[in-house]
Amino acid sequence: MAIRRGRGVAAINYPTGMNLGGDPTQALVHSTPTGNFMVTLSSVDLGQGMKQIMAQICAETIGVPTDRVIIDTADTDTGPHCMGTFASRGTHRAGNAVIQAAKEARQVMLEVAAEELEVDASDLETDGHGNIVVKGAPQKSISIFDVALSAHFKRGRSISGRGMFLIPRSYPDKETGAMKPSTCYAHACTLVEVEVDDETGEVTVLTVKNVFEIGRALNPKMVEQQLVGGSWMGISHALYETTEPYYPSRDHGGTDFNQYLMPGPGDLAETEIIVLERPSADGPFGAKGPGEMCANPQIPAVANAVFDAVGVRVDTLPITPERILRALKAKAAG
Amino acid sequence: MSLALQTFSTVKDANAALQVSGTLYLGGGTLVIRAANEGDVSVSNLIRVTEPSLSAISVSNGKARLGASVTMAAIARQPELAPLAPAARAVGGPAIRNMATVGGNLFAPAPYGDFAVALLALDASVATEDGETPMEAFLAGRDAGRAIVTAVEFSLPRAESFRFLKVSRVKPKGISVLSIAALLQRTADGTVTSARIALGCMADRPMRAKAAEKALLGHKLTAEEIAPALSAASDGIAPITDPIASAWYRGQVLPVHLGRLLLS
Amino acid sequence: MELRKDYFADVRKDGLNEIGQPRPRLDSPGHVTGQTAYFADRNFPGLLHLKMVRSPHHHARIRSIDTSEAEKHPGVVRVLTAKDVPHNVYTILILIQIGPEDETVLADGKVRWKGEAVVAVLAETERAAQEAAARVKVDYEVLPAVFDMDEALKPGAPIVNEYHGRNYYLYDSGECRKVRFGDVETGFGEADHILEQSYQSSPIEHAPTETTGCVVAPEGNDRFTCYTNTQAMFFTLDNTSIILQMPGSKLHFVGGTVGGGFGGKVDVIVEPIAILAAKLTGRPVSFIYSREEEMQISSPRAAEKVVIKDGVMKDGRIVARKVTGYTDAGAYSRHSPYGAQKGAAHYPGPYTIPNVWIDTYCVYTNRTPSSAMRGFGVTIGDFALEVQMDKLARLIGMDPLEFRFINAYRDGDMKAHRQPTEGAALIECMQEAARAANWPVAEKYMTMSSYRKGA
Amino acid sequence: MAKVPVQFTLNGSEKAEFIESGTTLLHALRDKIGDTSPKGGCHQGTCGACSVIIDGELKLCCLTLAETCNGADIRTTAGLAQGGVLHPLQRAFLDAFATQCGFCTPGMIMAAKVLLDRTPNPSREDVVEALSGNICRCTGYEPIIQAVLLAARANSQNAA
Repeated sequence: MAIRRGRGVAAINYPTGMNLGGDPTQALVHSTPTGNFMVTLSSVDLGQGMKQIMAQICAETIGVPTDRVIIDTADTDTGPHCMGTFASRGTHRAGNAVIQAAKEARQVMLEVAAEELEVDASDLETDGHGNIVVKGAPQKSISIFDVALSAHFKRGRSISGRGMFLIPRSYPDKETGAMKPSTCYAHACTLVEVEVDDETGEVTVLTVKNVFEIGRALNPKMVEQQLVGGSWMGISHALYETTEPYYPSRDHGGTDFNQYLMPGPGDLAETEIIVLERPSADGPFGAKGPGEMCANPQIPAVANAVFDAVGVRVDTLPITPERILRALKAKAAG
Repeated sequence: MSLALQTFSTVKDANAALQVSGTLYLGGGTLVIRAANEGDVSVSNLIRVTEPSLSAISVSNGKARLGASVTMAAIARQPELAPLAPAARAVGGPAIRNMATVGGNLFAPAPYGDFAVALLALDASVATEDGETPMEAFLAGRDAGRAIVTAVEFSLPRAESFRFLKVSRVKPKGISVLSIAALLQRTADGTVTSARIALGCMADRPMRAKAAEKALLGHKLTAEEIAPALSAASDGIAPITDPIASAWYRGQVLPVHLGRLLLS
Repeated sequence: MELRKDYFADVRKDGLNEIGQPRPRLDSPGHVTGQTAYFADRNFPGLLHLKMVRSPHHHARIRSIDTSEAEKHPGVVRVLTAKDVPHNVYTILILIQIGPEDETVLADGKVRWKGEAVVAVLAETERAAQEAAARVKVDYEVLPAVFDMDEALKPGAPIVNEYHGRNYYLYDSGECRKVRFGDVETGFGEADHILEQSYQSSPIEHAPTETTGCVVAPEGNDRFTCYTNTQAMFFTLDNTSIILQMPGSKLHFVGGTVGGGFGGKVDVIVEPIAILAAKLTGRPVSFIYSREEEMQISSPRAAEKVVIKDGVMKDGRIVARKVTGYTDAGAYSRHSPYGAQKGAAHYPGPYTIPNVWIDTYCVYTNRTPSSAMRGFGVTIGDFALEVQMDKLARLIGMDPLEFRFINAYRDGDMKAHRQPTEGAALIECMQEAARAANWPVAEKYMTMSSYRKGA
Repeated sequence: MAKVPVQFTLNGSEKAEFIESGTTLLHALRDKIGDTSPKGGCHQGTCGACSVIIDGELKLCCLTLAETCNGADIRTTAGLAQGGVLHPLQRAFLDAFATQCGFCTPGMIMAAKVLLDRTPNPSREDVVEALSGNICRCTGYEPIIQAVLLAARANSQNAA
């Protein structure tokens, strides 16, 4: 019996947003009478934290703390259109729509504040803590609470804005395939170390070092959630998962979480995540979509590490102990 | 017609009720309720028994008797049953072990039924109102049996003579690629004087590796001396193919894992 | 996690108030107290349960359907068949002008995969619906089925889906989406080595912990509220509007809090039939996939076959790459024509290669229709590309990471799709990975940059 | 259809209902009593999302018939916070960013609670074992393991 070690690398990129564009998202933002901000969308939070990120984007744009923003989403009676949550598009598309809507609302807010302070709106800025101050003269200020009250009850202004983001659809050329698939790409490089039991074909992933370039980490803790979970799913795809274990035979498909294999809490590799940020030209604060990309590079990295360990290629996913063992036996048989 | 549960205070009354077609005995629910939830409408009556003896564990004179309703968790935490704890802990996660019963495990189709593999190696006897049946015979006839299992009884092995291994893809609680239980008596110098080896997933229910048992007799547990037993381990097996592994794979790695268990 | 702020600091504005801050998630308190409302957490008096009678065959003609016993079963309120669905033949991408309509809400005359929906049973309890479903009699004439993409593409193979009339999707570019850049044959002619390899994957399930489903409540006023875990609210609403031939104004979708999606909840499957059931019975209706349905009936990630032929020079430059990709759509299109096309848009990977030829096919077989999943059109392609890169590096005796540096795309490089590269960062990711793992890489690569002067 | 009475304590308060015989505790809690914190992720006993604590033991309420729980003490995640103050495990799940979609979270917290009730200072292996019957598809488990260890540390600091 021998436990053999190997390591493998893979590097990838991933497009942000629906391929070829043509996938709009809209947002509405309005202030409540006491200066809280309602963002109305029809985007869906699958657990990735879209609501929280939209709140932070709106807060940054308006110039208020995030806890002053409320997200009202995914009610088609109230929320304007969103193409949906897929293709790593949520943050990028909805985020841009929210920025546009929030900017418009902010402008009205500053105009009302300017009237109250009897200054020019262009001389005002937000302090990020709920106040609007005169640039260079911070003692002259008004709270956003008071601005909102004034707008509603005194000046008859609606502090609100509309946002829409659409990348026009690209149509591939029939002959050459010339097309614009995406406006920005996230990147990754992953190195994994594995141990392979050459008598059973069992693989243990020891370490995973992931470097992800994601444009901008809008909320680093939430980015970490996505990337750690994605890295796990990549390992899972590489070694465990399929609904048809004997594809193309349709037999023996798993019907539960015992039969559909995924790494358990006792199978976790030591995982390191490093994030780089090269802001995209058209992303909200430079953000790209890391949600899908983060689960891809582990798969080939594991495949390459298995080869490095035991000298056989398994070019069929998932790389099961059986496939490795068959390859080892074929190799031994010459 | 819906699903109805009847509760009896004695096994005798429950056995009578069990003769009605469409009736199943409810143990921990891990097999029966699951089937109902998944749309198995062939069962419309469930019965259970509250007789306290079904949940009793008794250990005396080197004999252990486990009531059929004793859970895997109860076995795993009973100090006197320590040699069986690895097999009990091999079943499911913590919640399942609080529900899954000894009696239920006897009926669990492969790849489930790891505890029954241990019981087979221990030559347990299975008690019903009709009497006691050796594990091997019980397993062979389990599909036809209609009497409620009330207990299993076996000689408690010394810790060093009993070995159990479950191989799974997912850790720590995946279902079995295979499981092996071995009861080995050895002389002071390590020579095997008796061997009972039971295998899980090598058929649709636990089976003995009789050729391997025989090949171990008179040998010590060294790599050289167990080699014939490992070659013989595959005698008569018909491993299952399922989403976890193919029959081919299970057959290939059985000698490897048996070897590791014997040398551990 | 480590944020390496030193990379690209010159093009990034840090120090913002809310952006870049690790604020607590506003939804998490609801999660940890069990108070977050998912669609199935809403209960309505008189809720009916929908269970589907599914095809036990991979491919069969339906001779007859007899629902009379099911209809008489206690607790059953209504049994639905194809004739009850106003626009039964549909395809979801019709909304972005990708046709033809090729799938039935409820099977009509034929089933094309094992598990296809045939009859919907509505009953007062799940149990009654299950019992009645078992009493529906469908007389099938089993037809030959095809499961292997290579077999499906051979002349004379059984036709899986008559709406296409052939076992592949017909793009405007022909039988596949094509990319032609440079002259790949000339590239192969110049190459020191040529390596052609084939890669294969199997279908993969999203396996969200919350299964696909919806609960529909009539609002009165001939309007219906659909509580759903769809990933795309209006996409689902608009498709439902087409299938039910109902104005969108009659439909109200509420969702947005979903127990995991991963791409598995962008098909429009449960909502139209549940809303139809609510309309025809006047009762609230629940249609929630069982775990078994989620695992084997809901669309998986497609199995793919990828054939890559590369021409490489001894010095490490890839001079030609030809990729042929096959996406196993199963019996119906769903999102697969888009996914196969996305593959064409992704190859040849993040490398600058002067001669590229890409063909991607969307192939029909008699299996569960596949659809979108996290990394749609790309994940399996990346597996193939990056294993191929490893093989190429070993073929020419080069370190696999250094080999990638030589070929990595940089700002301004022309891609095969005739777009100049912008915002590249592959090189920096590889540099940082080499550092983190103590993987020795020559200094010239560690000082490279994705920036190009003037780009 | 025959209705049977069930009576048990849920998070400290008495509950009594008439239910159809054969109803699972999961359906009784969610549809009759209105505690939707246990989630129906599989109804097979394979995902753990419906984990609850019955008489001190972790159980799956999708495989438990409600009528077998007469007289039982049942605890769910919905009853964990006291007087609006989160339980240390709930706090730790927030602080460790251990929830994403949140669907597995109530079950995970129940599984972790029975662990910490019996083993206040668990090892990582103890935590892994305790969570092994609960599926999470978003997080890759590591943040959840860290949250449970964090809660254990917070408990021991409070006790000291």
